Amino acid sequence: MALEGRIVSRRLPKGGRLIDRSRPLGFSFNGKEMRGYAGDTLASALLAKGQVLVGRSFKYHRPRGVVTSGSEEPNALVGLGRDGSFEPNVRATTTELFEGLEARSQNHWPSLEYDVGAISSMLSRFLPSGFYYKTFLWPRAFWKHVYEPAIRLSAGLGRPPRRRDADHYEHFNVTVDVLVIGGGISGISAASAAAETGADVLLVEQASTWGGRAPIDGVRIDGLGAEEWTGSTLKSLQSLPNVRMRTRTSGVGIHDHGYVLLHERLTDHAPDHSVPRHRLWKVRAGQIVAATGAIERPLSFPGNDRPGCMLASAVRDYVVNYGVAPGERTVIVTNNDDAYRTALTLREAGLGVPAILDARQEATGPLATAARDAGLTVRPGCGIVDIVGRDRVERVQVCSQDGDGEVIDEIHADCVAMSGGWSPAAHLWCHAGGKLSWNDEAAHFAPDPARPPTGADGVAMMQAAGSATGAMHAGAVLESAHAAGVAAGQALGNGRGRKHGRVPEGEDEAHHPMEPVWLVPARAPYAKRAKSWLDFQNDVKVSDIELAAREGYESVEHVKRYTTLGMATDQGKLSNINGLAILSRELGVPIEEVGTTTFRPPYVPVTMGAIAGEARGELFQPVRKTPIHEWHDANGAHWEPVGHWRRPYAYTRHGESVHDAVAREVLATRSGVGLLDASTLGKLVVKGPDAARFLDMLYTNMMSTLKPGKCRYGLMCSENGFLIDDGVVARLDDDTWLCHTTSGGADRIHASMEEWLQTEWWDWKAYVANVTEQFAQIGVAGPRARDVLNELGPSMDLGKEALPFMAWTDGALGNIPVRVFRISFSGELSFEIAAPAGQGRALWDRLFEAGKSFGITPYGTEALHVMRAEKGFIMIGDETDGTVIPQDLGLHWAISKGKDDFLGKRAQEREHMADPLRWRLVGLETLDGSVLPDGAYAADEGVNANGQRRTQGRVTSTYHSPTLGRGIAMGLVERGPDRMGEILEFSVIDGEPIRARIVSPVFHDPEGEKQNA
Amino acid sequence: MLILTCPYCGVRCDETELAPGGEAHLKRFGPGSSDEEFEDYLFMRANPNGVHFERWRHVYGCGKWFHAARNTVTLEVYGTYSAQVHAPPQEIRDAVSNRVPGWHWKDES
Amino acid sequence: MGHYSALAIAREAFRDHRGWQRAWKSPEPRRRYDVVIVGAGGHGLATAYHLGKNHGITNVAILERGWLGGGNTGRNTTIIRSNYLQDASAAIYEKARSLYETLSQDLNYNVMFSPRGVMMLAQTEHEVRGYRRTAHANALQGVETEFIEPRRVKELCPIIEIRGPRYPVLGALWQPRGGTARHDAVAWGYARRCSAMGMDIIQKCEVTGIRTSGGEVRGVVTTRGDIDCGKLGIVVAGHSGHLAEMAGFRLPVESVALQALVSEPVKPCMDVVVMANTVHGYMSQSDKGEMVIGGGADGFINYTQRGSFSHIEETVRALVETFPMISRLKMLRHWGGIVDMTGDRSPILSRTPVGNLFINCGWGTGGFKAIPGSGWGFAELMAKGESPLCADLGLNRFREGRFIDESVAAGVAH
Amino acid sequence: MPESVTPLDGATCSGFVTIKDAGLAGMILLRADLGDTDVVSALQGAGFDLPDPAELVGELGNGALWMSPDELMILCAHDEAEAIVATLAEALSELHVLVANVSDARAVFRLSGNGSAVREVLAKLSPADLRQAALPPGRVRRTRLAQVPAAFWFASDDEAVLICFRSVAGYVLELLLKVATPGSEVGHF
Repeated sequence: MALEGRIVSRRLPKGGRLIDRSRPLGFSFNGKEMRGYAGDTLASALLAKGQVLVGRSFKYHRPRGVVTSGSEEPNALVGLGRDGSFEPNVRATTTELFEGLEARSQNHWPSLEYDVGAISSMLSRFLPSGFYYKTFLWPRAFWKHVYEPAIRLSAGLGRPPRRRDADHYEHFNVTVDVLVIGGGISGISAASAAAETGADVLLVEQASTWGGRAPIDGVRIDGLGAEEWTGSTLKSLQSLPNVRMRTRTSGVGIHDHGYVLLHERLTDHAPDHSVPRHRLWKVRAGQIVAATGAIERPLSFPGNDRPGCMLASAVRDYVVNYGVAPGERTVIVTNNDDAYRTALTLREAGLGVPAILDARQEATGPLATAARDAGLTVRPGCGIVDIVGRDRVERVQVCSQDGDGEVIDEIHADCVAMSGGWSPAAHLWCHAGGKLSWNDEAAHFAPDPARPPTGADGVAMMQAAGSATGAMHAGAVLESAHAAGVAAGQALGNGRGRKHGRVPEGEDEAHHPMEPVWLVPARAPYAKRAKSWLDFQNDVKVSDIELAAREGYESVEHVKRYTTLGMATDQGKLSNINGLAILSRELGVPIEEVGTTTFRPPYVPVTMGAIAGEARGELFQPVRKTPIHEWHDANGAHWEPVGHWRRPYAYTRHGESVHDAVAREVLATRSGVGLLDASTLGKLVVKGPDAARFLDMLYTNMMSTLKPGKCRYGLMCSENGFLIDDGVVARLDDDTWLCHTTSGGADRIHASMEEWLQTEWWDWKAYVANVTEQFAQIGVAGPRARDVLNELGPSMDLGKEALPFMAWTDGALGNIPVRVFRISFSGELSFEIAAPAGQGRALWDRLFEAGKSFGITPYGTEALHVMRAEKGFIMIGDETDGTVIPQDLGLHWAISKGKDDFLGKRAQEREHMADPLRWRLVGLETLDGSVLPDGAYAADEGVNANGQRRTQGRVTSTYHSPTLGRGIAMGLVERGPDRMGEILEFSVIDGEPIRARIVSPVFHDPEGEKQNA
Repeated sequence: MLILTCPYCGVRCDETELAPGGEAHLKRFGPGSSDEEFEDYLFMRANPNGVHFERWRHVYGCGKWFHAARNTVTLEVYGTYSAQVHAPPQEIRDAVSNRVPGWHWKDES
Repeated sequence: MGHYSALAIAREAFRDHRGWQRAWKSPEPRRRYDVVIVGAGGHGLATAYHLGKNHGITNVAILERGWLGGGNTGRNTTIIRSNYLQDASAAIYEKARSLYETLSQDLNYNVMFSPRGVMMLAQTEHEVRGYRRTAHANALQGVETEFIEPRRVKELCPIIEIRGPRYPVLGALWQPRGGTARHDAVAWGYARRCSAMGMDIIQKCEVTGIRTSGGEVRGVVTTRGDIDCGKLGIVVAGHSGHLAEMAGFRLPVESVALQALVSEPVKPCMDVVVMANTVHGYMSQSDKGEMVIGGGADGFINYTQRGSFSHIEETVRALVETFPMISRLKMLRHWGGIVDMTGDRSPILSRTPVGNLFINCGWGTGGFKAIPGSGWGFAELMAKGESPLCADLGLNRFREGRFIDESVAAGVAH
Repeated sequence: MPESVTPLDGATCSGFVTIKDAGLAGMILLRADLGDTDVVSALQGAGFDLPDPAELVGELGNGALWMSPDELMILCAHDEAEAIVATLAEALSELHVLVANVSDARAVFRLSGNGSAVREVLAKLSPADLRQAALPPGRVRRTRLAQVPAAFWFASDDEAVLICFRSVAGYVLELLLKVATPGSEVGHF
């Protein structure tokens, strides 16, 4: 072994099937410069540098080392990158090394080696599971100010990012016949079989390479080495037009009806901000094959959380894949044969294996025999009773498995390879409702083919394949995978009756049965059980599960929540089954009755940015723009979102406040002429022999009696009686009406019209067309409005007689075909002009030009609102809030008495709707001329049964009226219209109440002389 | 994430192309109905653990409302059909009965 | 039952924690109880607790189909606030909030109520007006809230992007004494006290029928035998309709999936709860360091406890926009609960057409925060036949048109 | 008369596909009983064939697009729309129909490049099944594009026509550009 500085290199002189020794890469860990090779993971590169200590645990801040070689890693989480590329809690075991990678360890202060928080480890006897429920109770204020902040600081793992994400993300939707998740030999074999049926197949693998574990485990298929077989099979798959394959793509969530989320990482291995960092695939699969493999379980022995204790398979992976020796002398501790492969691998690499401690009384399978033949010491019936060493394994204390932990031997070692057996990675199977069954022999939960997740048609939408089914031998693995592929293809009606290709024949060594050993040693005393870790990240030990069970937290969900077992970032991938086994033992019920907690998506954590996809910044939500949007933007518009529309709230001139701009716009309009972009108003054409009848149902007032050429203001209520929209309706001809809706209401009201026509009155002959976007609409309002229009359209007679108030006409203005409505929301002489949207901007420009000599002033929504309030016109959303009926607003005149029925009529007959004490619309005038606060309530005498102050009214709209030079308001007041002249007190938060008189809501031009001019 | 086939345009719709619309086959009660009838119509809803008839609108498509027979526990879809009917058609009832032995439409005994 | 304290922990530490007793007993059901509560979630347990504590009724059984606290109590985002607009809502939620303040001490179980403050962002002019109105209403209701300016929002929660670009923060409705609590602990704490008062919590006991005669309830049929009762309270959230059907009446309720998610844990970076209703999402940071995130509900009936991923997507999108720093955090887990939505989205705490049978349901997306107040009011209703807290929340309001509509002030109510 | 302008105002831009304003397009909305032979013959009289459900006959500028069981979109030249509306209204005057010129209500894009690349760009934004077999040229899909409604069809193997509402033209353009970023090709179709 070469020495590099003070660090001993653990890189083996040869080997490492995934690394390229010709391509060294520089990276840093906690500021220390290091080098690894292309093909390394961050974990393998760190291990190669002898960096055993990589982090601290969550609760006790205990030293932590790499345990696994995959996405189930609970310990080796680092902060990666910096600034806009910083990401916390990144698994070193799945992070591909790249030049310049910067990683920092987490959850310690001041440093990884010397962490103050580790004091909690010494106090751990005072901090059993759930300790926080039993203490911190007094003094009460201390929880918020002392205890909680302290707990929060010591909890949490990585640092939160500070900067805006420098990367972007995207989504991709695809429909496929068969989706195969997992690119090991099972997935490849299943994909081949499915492809042979003629199905479209998508095969995905989370790692950057194909083949999974088989090449490491020495599997042979059809006489070839697994690697060779994988290579040639992939090649033939690639040549098929119906197969697509993708690496670095994890299957993260199975949802109902074959909806699957895949998380593809495009640039994590080679950062590049110019292309998307991740791609979230939303797959609609006819059938899903889960070839997700199996996850090795740790063994629960005292001291098993010491850095240097690793899964046996991971130890093997580091040697074979990366040419890295996790230890010089590795003790194997196991309850099954698979770990012997690790011993043999280490031996072959020239590394020390001082002992194989096998908890079984007998170890006579072919692998054990091979180990003995290789000269290794196998010690059946033995386990580990403690690990000596501070921040890493130094010595292993051996005990007899069936004893209470007496030390029978002590072995110098720097690594422990542990194996508690394998659990199928059945998470995806469960996401959408698939059930598991317990297999006693293999001691694991596996997908129950009789209770699969089902799709839209009610039948199985998923097949498990390979080790994910619980099959642990190459032969059985390939057989199940092939069968799953065929079944998936056939379930979709592909390749039925066709002859299917041969099942690849797999060979590996037979196994001696594993033995479900859940605790080492079997009769470990409390002190030892309190040192036997189940969940390495959350610091949950055997004793914690026992305590929970004793205290009555018997349901598996209770145990999980009480102890936090399985709630760490690996979501229990390592700890789940071991914990269940301890619980089952404690409760004295079989493990299958204990059950599992619910597996929830995602299988591996998914970046939030990837979920948000492209919808960020300007693309966060659609912005709807009118044809005149650019003009507003160039002319000082202060924008207001109205639904997805943007409307100018006011146009500010330089140095002018928004408030001043609004006042200027109001006064200019009232005294001269104003210009409003009203294009956002909804425009719905309703036509047909039954259109009149239909509109009479929709509006509270009568639309059937409206004459062609005329307009009428109408109200719409929900079937529940409440006012939902208002607008002007124009009758275009005998059987055609044009209904204007509020800006936010167009789509809603259009949908509602279609709903009634399609689902209730489907025999009525009426068609609706939403022509909102076909037209730009411009309001010209003010005493000089007609003058402006006359400039542009001398041919149009817009005089009082030809076009009286509430009439409309077609014509041309400035050579643009228009429809002119004489309607007014400002109370002024006002025209609304609709033109084809493509000419909307031209019309605006011409009106603006023509109006210049009259001082024409564009005005925004706020001036519009002020002017309508001065006129006492209600505004949907201000005077209404979903609880207000038209009767409350004094709109009786717009509610037809002559109609048998309209939407909302029956509802308005209910007891509470007819209550004379309902709050009704009035005007409010402050005695001192000030502006009432928005939403203020008028208090009444006394309190109600719940001690709340009684109220008798509230402000619905309140403005400073530039026209009147004082505050004006509208409000809803109990019996309001009967109380004209009364003075109410409106309460003000932290201030003196404001006194206001109840008056008519019409403050300006009550006779309507101006709008009728 | 449901898939429902729009019976009008034949498109297998992603759930995000659709808008749900609650219980199907409600009978409207207007003026002249009792308080109880009106309350029932507006608020009382079948909320079964199992077979449910419901309304959907193909809002990001042809814009049409349609009905679906769906299981609220397994999410199995027995079929989709026209919105212009007062009760599920026979073939939909048969499709449900085939999958849910013993089930019958509420008007049948 | 032993008393919980730091001293007790120290004592147990020196005897390997062998002395801890069961938090609640696990008895066999008896033949008859004065009161049977169906549903051992937060609301059912709190009802039982207040029946005992406030009304001296302890001959009570709480029946649970699965495991106690296993429904929405253990699946929500744990937000506690009472800044509601309508009097009836503000009354019961504020009662609940104030009871939460001393709940740990009352129950001798640390429910970790953390009054860190809740803010609801105003991101449109309409929302500004709505929240100002709510602040005015709250002042008269005795609920401490205020409308705060954007600068204050940023001070209280530096990770918010208040400048938009799409929806700049225009202010917020701030309730300084709102916060969060540990949801499971609320159920466990109540269960422990109920058990200590002699009540029977019977888990894995499904009610399969309700026996009535002469228009009055007589008892329930369960998978563990028949149980007679003087009064029956149904407190089963999403499954209310099913139970009501057994008793022969209908409810204005639909059960839909509501989802939530958490990120991987990070060090503290957010000391308040933030709700952004314009963009539909809310977020807080748990004591473990996870960002706890919730959003909208599905629009169709669904009993799977899974929702549609599109809602997760919509929520995350909204929060990445509001809190850009979460873009590089990872979603660790998402899940769903079945919530019962009423016609006006406000709860029902009511007598029913069946004598001595009471129903507490319809909490929709907002039940956790109400648990102590709901228990207080519903216990009073069951014990006395009426309760001011429940007076406006009766079933009859749908017939009379007396709705309690909270959507007035906010797009979503949580 | 001032020229009509499209919301995209002639924009052309390129990522790994080219995104182009298709220019002014005449569109006429027809709501009618499409099974009524009088409707069909009136259409034919005006020079348009009835498309099958979810299909298009003809092309942009001259064709008919199936929108729903009782709705067609007639495609014609922008400046002919009014005349065709008048012709149709006249021919159908005895029937219950609604004819409206909606030529200015929408934005039309042409997406061109390698055919599978065009499909990829759409697949990044729409949940529709974009496999060749599911959406061959001539088939129309009305669907969701990110957060707005849209319709598209393949005019040829290598070119798609995409229609959305006018007000969101800018949003859709930005979206398309974003997902067509060179280097983000998927290589799936």
